[in-house]
Amino acid sequence: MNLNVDLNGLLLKNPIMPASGCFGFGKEFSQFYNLNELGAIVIKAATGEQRFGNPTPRVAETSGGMLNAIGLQNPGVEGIIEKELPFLQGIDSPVIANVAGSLPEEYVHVAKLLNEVDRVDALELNISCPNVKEGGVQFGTDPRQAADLTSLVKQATNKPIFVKLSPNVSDIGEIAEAVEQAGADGISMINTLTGMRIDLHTKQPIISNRTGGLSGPAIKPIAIRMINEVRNRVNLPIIGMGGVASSEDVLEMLLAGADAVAVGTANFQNPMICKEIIDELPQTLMKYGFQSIKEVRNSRCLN
Amino acid sequence: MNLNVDLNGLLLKNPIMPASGCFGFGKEFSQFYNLNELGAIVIKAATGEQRFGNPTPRVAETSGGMLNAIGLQNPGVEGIIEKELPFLQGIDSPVIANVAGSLPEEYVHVAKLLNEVDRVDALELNISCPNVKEGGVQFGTDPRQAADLTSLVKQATNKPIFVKLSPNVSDIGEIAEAVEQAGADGISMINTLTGMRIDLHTKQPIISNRTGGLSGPAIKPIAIRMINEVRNRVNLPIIGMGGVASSEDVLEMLLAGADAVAVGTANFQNPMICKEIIDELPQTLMKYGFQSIKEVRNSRCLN
Amino acid sequence: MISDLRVMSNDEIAFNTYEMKLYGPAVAQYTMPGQFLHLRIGEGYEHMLRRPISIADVDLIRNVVTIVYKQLGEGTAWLRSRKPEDLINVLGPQGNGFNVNQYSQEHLIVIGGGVGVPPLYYLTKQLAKNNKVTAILGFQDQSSVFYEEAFSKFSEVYIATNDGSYGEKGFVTDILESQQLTNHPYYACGPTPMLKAIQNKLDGVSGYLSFEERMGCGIGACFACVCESTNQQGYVKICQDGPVLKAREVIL
Amino acid sequence: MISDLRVMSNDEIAFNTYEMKLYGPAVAQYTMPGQFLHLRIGEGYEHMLRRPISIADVDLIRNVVTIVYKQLGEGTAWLRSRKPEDLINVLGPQGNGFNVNQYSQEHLIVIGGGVGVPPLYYLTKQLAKNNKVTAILGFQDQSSVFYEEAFSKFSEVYIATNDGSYGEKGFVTDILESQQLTNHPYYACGPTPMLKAIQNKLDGVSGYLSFEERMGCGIGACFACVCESTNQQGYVKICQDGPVLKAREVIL
Ligand SMILES: Cc1cc2nc3c(=O)[nH]c(=O)nc-3n(C[C@H](O)[C@H](O)[C@H](O)COP(=O)(O)OP(=O)(O)OC[C@H]3O[C@@H](n4cnc5c(N)ncnc54)[C@H](O)[C@@H]3O)c2cc1C
Ligand SMILES: Cc1cc2nc3c(=O)[nH]c(=O)nc-3n(C[C@H](O)[C@H](O)[C@H](O)COP(=O)(O)OP(=O)(O)OC[C@H]3O[C@@H](n4cnc5c(N)ncnc54)[C@H](O)[C@@H]3O)c2cc1C
Ligand SMILES: Cc1cc2nc3c(=O)[nH]c(=O)nc-3n(C[C@H](O)[C@H](O)[C@H](O)COP(=O)(O)O)c2cc1C
Ligand SMILES: Cc1cc2nc3c(=O)[nH]c(=O)nc-3n(C[C@H](O)[C@H](O)[C@H](O)COP(=O)(O)O)c2cc1C
Ligand code: FES
Ligand code: FES
Repeated sequence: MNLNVDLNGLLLKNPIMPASGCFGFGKEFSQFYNLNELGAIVIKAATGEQRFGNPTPRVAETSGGMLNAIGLQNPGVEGIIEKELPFLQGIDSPVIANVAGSLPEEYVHVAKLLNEVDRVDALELNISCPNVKEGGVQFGTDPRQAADLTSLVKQATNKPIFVKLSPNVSDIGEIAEAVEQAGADGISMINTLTGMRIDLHTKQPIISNRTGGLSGPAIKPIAIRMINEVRNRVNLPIIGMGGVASSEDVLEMLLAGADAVAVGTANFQNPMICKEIIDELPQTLMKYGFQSIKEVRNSRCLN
Repeated sequence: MNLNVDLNGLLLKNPIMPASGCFGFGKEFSQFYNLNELGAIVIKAATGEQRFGNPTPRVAETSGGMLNAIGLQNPGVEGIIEKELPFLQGIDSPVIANVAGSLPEEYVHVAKLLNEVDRVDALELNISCPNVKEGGVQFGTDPRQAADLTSLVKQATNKPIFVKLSPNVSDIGEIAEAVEQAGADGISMINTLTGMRIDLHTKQPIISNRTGGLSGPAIKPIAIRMINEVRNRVNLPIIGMGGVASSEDVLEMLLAGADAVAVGTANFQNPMICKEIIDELPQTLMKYGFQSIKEVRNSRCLN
Repeated sequence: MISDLRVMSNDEIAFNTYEMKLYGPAVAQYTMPGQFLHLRIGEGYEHMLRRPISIADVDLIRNVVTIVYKQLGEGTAWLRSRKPEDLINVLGPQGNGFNVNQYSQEHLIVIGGGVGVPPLYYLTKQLAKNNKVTAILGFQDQSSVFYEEAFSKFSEVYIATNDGSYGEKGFVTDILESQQLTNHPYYACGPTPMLKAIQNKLDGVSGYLSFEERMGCGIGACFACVCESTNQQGYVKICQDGPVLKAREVIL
Repeated sequence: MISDLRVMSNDEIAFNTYEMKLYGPAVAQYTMPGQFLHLRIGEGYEHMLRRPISIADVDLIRNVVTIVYKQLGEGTAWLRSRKPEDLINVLGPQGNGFNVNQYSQEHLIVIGGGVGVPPLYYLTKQLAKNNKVTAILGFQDQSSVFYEEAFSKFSEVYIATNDGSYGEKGFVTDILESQQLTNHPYYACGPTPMLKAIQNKLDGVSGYLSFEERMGCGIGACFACVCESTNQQGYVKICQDGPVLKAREVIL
């Protein structure tokens, strides 16, 4: 079965990719399968300078999910370009670089540098990281700021921009419409929901940052709902994510309105999951009566 | 161990109560244990007139949780007063009546009628039901509307009012502050998060209302975070809920800042759960070094 | 009542269809056919909702209950993976079952479709003590057929399959017609479209239907399983007022 | 490498402490002491994070790996409930283990605390081939002590318990002092406060420490398990660069 998808000009051989931050820069997972299997590769957030992230513990388990507060640790955009991207040189799947920052200028700086790199095929604008004090999520909760940042970055690059939305908002459709109007080429959703756990022994938050982002199957119904809401209001391609752990979940997300699907937390439970999902997808589509991805699109569950 | 708690004058023999909508009006659960065991009994939402609710299916399972869209089915406030409350006459635990409506006038009407009923000890203002077209959640997402409704209802009754907050907002602390200033006697939180699931066979939402409210252990980290956020901004007593299924969960919620804890979805998995939690609570508190509820309060995990 | 029952056996008896036998003292209460057990699934919190499964048979001497289930989703997959000696937490018996004392010396019809067949077996055993019973059982195809022989000990049995690979080709309603069984009191359990067809075909005849609806609590507290009804309050709860209801009590 | 290993045995060997033996062809790769296995917990999606547990011993002839774990939370409770013949999904061996070829004909010290003791057993067996080894093992109290006899086959063994109910009363560092063992190359594994105390006491002596940190992926991709380091990039990942690191490489 032909699994190709076209995200507003970005062509993928199949709709499956790892979610940013859950796959590093690809190297570690290449010991489990050939990265050419992937529809795309979304790499970890890049900031203007190297960041060391939050103190540990940075992760905690929850029922059907996990909290994380890595705090955007990364070697900085130049470090990524020099040390991490060369490894992906031989891979023919598109690379989507996740862009983060504290100020709009930092986003623009990162986007400009990545614009010069052939190995980067698209940018994902992370306006939704709940784990850093400044930047990140505040751009993602106010439609005006989200739109302004989107058009600023859009001016700084020729590559397609997917804006990654935060689910920690009253009205996600409003943000999606704002970034569509500001020139986004697509939408990624959802980032993590802000959560917290308290260690009963120490009486302190388990995550040293106090709060962390909740991800995993626990949040899938929220992701499905939000993707469907945005699908009903916006025409941009959507990279859907949030709790996907099986080919059935992928189909559910496609029916909700996603055009491609990213897998995050499930990579930790099973490092082979992306490949397994890609292998199973044709069978799963057929099981539910679909002969192609296009037929799934035509069955989308719209209002 | 003395488990008494004082919620701004509402005295409970222990901090545990069932959550509204998950316990009917008490009768069915009285076959499993004596309702006098409970710290309080929160009954199902009352509206001005009888409501028949949404078409079925009204529930669906999710990882670590469930979706529901009952749609406030209830016999109406007068029906509840006549047919349901008499059963609770012999019980000495306080009864908290959940109040819902489409318009502010309906809330006021319900509150006035309940104000005349001795068997009702407090009201829980449901401004957060995501499953009805009008009313409910819209009052819970706008601080101004939440405050206005609170003061209107406050004028209509002498009973203490707990305002039940929606988690489907960008800033729950803002709503909590607004209802505190408007005269609320306490806060209940959280109601369900709006979610969706799609049936792969029918390609339609499983819940006939399309979306439903997500509850259960899956949402506990979000509840803990929001309770902690509100605790840091508001002095009112908080009835915490969202995913509680064990006495450890209760302790975690108390440490986050709740004064009492309601158990919802877990009653479906185990109808004995409230009694089991109450029985285990003293041991669990001692296991983690507490001799009283007061000591737990003093260890709250504040900013 | 909540109790842990111990698995004795768990065998495939037809395509994707399993018969499980469970035992424990609580089974002594399972006297009414048509009631269901609300089974806890898995450990921990992944599955917060129990699954309703009908009582298919009870051995009150050995305290053994039989259930028959089709593996569809995660809950029934978990049931399938249970092994002898495992415990399953059971809430039940729940709901309102079939009234078996209403008739004697009558010719009664039991009509089952797919996994609606199991509760009719315990019913048929009881009805057959004082009545003549004819069982009409509908299945998808030959591989799905089960309990034909078991029923034949207590009743005349007709089988219909959708594709005609076994018994008569067609639906249970076709057999009602072809065998001229449209004037006898009946008891039916199966998918909603089947119940609808029966209600239409046997309009005016006294009958009982057993309904399915997605459930939350299973005990009447959450209003998840409500169906519109012709009764005074306008609705019934399938878990409490049902699953068995008079044929014209529910608006399908 | 990901593989399903089969449980052979799972026995309590000290208070709340269990020894599990697992077998499968993948065990042939488990040659380096100090590496860990990242174990999948439960079925379905309740537990999305694997649990890191050290390799305690390996029988390369029978392809059997031994792990020793303390039951603390839900993950280790699930491990405890595994029965012979059950399968456990294992990612590993992960991380950087102890270098056993650096020394020969030396007097080496292995220092373990609580569940830091297990990886030192496989290490000691290998070190003892060419060296004299002294093992200093610290436990909470008498009921927590395990593997004393096993170690004594390959090394001199000192036991310390916090409450003095067995061996010497006090900490492993007290034994280092009292036995004048502060000048030998060492290998240590245990809770962070113990590692800190050892680093202080044995400052200047060449040593290796094995660290614990909460993990996400366990393979170096998620940056959950990062520790500040004196190395050039300023940090190490415990799952990939560790868990075993040179004593002065990490800032505790
Ligand atoms: C009163 C009653 C008696 C029943 N008796 C039997 C029986 O004897 N044998 C048998 O095989 N099946 C029976 N069913 C149907 C059975 O409950 C479902 O097949 C089963 O719950 C599916 O669970 P699952 O986890 O495998 O499927 P999933 O689709 O994964 O289940 C997800 C959720 O949907 C609910 N659900 C899915 N299908 C149904 C359904 N048809 N009816 C009610 N809830 C459903 C589940 O309970 C669960 O909450 C009965 C249903 C009811 C209401
Ligand atoms: C490299 C390494 C090797 C280890 N070897 C052993 C061993 O051989 N024997 C043994 O008993 N224990 C060992 N541990 C500790 C062991 O991983 C934890 O005790 C275990 O994960 C607790 O899981 P739980 O579900 O029972 O506890 P919970 O507290 O319920 O676990 C919740 C989460 O916290 C994590 N977590 C909790 N405590 C620790 C900890 N101390 N270190 C890392 N993560 C933790 C869990 O992995 C899980 O993700 C090792 C840890 C590391 C990092
Ligand atoms: C450990 C971890 C690190 C993450 N880092 C990033 C990141 O750097 N940038 C980003 O946009 N999202 C990041 N995310 C969010 C994921 O990309 C994804 O949006 C979210 O986890 C929901 O998907 P999931 O439920 O499949 O994990 C991270 C998530 C996790 C669990
Ligand atoms: C089936 C069901 C019905 C509910 N009905 C109501 C209701 O009538 N009024 C209300 O305020 N909350 C209602 N809730 C929300 C619960 O009271 C509670 O806030 C929520 O479920 C989170 O708690 P839990 O995770 O313990 O279930 C309902 C929840 C469920 C699952
Ligand atoms: S399932 Fe709760 S009322 Fe029927
Ligand atoms: S656990 Fe993911 S990098 Fe170490």
